[in-house]
Amino acid sequence: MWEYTDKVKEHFLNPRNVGVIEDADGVGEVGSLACGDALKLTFKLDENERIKDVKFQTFGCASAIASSSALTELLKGKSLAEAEQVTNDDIANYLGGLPREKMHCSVMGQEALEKAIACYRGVPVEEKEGEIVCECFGVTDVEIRRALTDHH
Amino acid sequence: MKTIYLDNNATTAVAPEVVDAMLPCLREFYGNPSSMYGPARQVAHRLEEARARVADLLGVSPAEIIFTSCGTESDSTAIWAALRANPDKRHFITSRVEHPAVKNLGEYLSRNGYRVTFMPVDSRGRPDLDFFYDHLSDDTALVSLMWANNETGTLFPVEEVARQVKERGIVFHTDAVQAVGKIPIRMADSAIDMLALSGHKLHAPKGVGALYVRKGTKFSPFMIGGHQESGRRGGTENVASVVGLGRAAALAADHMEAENTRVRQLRDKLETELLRRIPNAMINGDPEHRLPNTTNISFEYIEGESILLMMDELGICASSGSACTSGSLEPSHVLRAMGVPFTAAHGSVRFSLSVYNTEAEIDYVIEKLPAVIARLRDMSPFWQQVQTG
Amino acid sequence: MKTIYLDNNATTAVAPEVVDAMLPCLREFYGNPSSMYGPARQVAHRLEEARARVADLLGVSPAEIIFTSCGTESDSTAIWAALRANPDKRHFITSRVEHPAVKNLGEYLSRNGYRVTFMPVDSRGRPDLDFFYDHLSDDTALVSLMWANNETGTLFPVEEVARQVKERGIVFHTDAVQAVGKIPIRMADSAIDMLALSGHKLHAPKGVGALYVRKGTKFSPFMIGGHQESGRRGGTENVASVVGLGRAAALAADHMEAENTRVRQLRDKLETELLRRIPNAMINGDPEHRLPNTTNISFEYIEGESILLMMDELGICASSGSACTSGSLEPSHVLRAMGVPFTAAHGSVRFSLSVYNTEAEIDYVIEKLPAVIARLRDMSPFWQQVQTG
Ligand SMILES: Cc1ncc(COP(=O)(O)O)c(C=O)c1O
Ligand SMILES: Cc1ncc(COP(=O)(O)O)c(C=O)c1O
Ligand code: FES
Ligand code: FES
Repeated sequence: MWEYTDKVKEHFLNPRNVGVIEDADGVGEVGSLACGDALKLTFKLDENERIKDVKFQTFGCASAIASSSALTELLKGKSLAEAEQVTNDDIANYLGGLPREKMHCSVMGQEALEKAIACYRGVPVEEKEGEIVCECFGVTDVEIRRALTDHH
Repeated sequence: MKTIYLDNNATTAVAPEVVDAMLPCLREFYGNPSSMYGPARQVAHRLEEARARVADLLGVSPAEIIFTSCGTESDSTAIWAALRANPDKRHFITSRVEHPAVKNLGEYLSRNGYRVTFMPVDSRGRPDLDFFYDHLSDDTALVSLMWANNETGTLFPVEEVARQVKERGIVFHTDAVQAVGKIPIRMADSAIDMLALSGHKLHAPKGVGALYVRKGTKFSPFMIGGHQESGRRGGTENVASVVGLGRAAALAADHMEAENTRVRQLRDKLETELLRRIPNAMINGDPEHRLPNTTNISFEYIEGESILLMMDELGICASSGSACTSGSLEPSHVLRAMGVPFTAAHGSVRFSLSVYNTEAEIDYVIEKLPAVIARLRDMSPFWQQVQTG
Repeated sequence: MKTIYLDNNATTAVAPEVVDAMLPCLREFYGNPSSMYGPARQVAHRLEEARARVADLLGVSPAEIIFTSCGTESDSTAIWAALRANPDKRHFITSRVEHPAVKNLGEYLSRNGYRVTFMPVDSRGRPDLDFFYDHLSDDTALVSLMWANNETGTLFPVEEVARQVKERGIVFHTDAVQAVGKIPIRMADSAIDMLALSGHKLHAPKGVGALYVRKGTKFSPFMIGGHQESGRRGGTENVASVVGLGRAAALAADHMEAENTRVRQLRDKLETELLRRIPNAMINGDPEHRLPNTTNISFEYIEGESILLMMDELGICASSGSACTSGSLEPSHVLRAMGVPFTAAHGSVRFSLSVYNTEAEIDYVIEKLPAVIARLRDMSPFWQQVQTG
């Protein structure tokens, strides 16, 4: 059993910056539907390369949602260089701490941010086709994409 | 805010009558039931009265009931008793969807000199009986199959299987922790040798259970110690809780009809209405052979812990097979054994009712839950993909 | 008739403060401590508070406390944990005067592939430490010695022995069921690896116990099941009783001084006066190293059950090591191990006091008992023989 801080609860119940920026400068996606946690982060920069707007979508537990919300709040107004310094510990601290078992949910935020910045800079992020991404269900990333597109 | 408690497969509220029955044993009747003197003899008396009531609920004789500290201990006791009493046989069969009390002990045994077979189930959680019968052998000491699954409520045909198993001289144990008190059980003309139950699933307190051991079954104690429970379970008896369990057993008999009519109707209403109002939702388990109080519903593309916590804000208590809610960070082994797709397994929610639930409570859940699901789906990267996809 | 309860080593009255602490957990706080939602989190909170209080009584950290269902389970857990964690070693040493929780498990192990040594004691119940150290070997996985004997109150020098044992890399467990709450125990700088206690010996209810496991001790669970107690003990926690044990632990700390001054004085008065007024009576056990609340007195040439039942008529509760009072029809293995002559063993009576006893009660026993003994001796053929010599 884990205890959440009031701040975690508040960000979970009233998450800031939910959604997708359509013409985003950077997009980062991590996690998978198979494993039960995933995060999509999009941001828009102003003329000084500062983060003007940032939005997230999260599939996951209360910590994952609160961490995503916290991350977007931390990022607003930061330059890319400053944003790069944001770690999962910063996210956890912003929320007044996370249960030990839930720290990985904040790591997801940091990883999505790295990917989004790499995306903006045009650095290719390697993605192996058919990689096993989920031990419990033995699912590959290809199958996950198929699960989503074939559904309807 | 009023609490709407729909997590009765996790634990139940102690019935007020049960608390009342326990109190004297926590106050004046504190003696050790093994002692000689007058005040302690009254304690022993209450203990035996409780044993008779539990025996009545199962339709067995009081001497066939051993009190234990929980369902887990009852299961361990049964399994070790059968294995120790049949030291030449080294094979144990159980299923892939057992509670950890049996599953984890099975895994321990498979690492420690036993051959253990875990029977698979189909997508509705129904047992693969052909596989099961094929795997019985002369080396099989024991079969342990749960009567009712705690996560989905699916019922195994244990009475029928027990008859087949008994013909081959193999001991049959059933973990009936979720079945006792919810469906009528008459052990007298059954072929089941041992049956485990736990008090806190039927409105007795936590920390007391019982094991039925059919007369004549070879037995070797698990809790080795003093001569309590006719030498079958050492340790000073948990008198107050045992007396509570006795009272709860009598209440369960009284409530059996309501459980299978009114509670079943409430469960059906909850299930039907939620499925009608919420898209991409599906039932996990066997809708036909199922406990009357349980429904396990998957809400695709969202995650169970978030659903539980948003329901908590509304005062609604339920549970989930999601990885994120478990200490182990793995999704429910039951849903995985059933092959529930990952899109659904993570967003599973179990609602389990009791006779204390009202129709107004169920209506409240039906009214509030669709918005919770919609809100979480709005945040989910996958839902949008599916919608636009 | 008022009951004078002098059988506190058998079980104790639940303290009213303990009942008060338990009641909310039998009523509104019924949730499962493993659950996610708000009401259940309060239950988990109370559980952890209780753990901290038990840890405080022993001077250890809460993470080192595992809750169990009784002293017997704590002993079984410790012994199996050490044996399973050291599978290459097949030797276990204990003593001849252990409680059945350890003694009978030792006998079971000696029939099932282990070499088991039972250390003898002298006529006062003192350990034969030379024998003990001589029998330690590279094959010894575990030593289990009781801290205080339940029948005589004799204390073993477990802290000193544990230091010697630890030097050889052997696990040391102590059954401290009778010691905890009666004598001060500080585990922090001790060499003891595991320690068993039972709630109902210190004014908590029956059916709850705890095991201290020193941080870093290799452990393998006895009660295999769910992930409760950090994966060290499966089974839904007995919340109300655990909370009661927490309260009782705090009370025990408060009463520790009274136990070792006022209770000790009452016990000494009872013992001195009975020995002064009744001929052919003698103390069993080590008068020097002994629990403050216990005296075990043999009244030669008469039989314990008769004494107990005559005392019962006077409202006095005590117990006996006589064969006739035990289920097994054998006199106390403790007195036999001490070589207490049979003329004395059969007429042994154990008086065990608590802080709830008053001087008036003790005076009443001192006044009434001599006539009881005289009356039974008048009926005894042996007494007459001895008298006429
Ligand atoms: C020394 C000792 N060890 C173990 C036990 C067993 O405790 P429980 O009855 O709680 O299992 C007792 C009491 O009966 C005891 O006196
Ligand atoms: C099917 C089943 N078996 C065993 C148990 C274990 O019962 P207890 O928690 O009383 O040990 C439970 C409940 O948790 C259960 O649902
Ligand atoms: S759910 Fe994907 S690894 Fe467990
Ligand atoms: S997203 Fe699964 S634990 Fe947080």
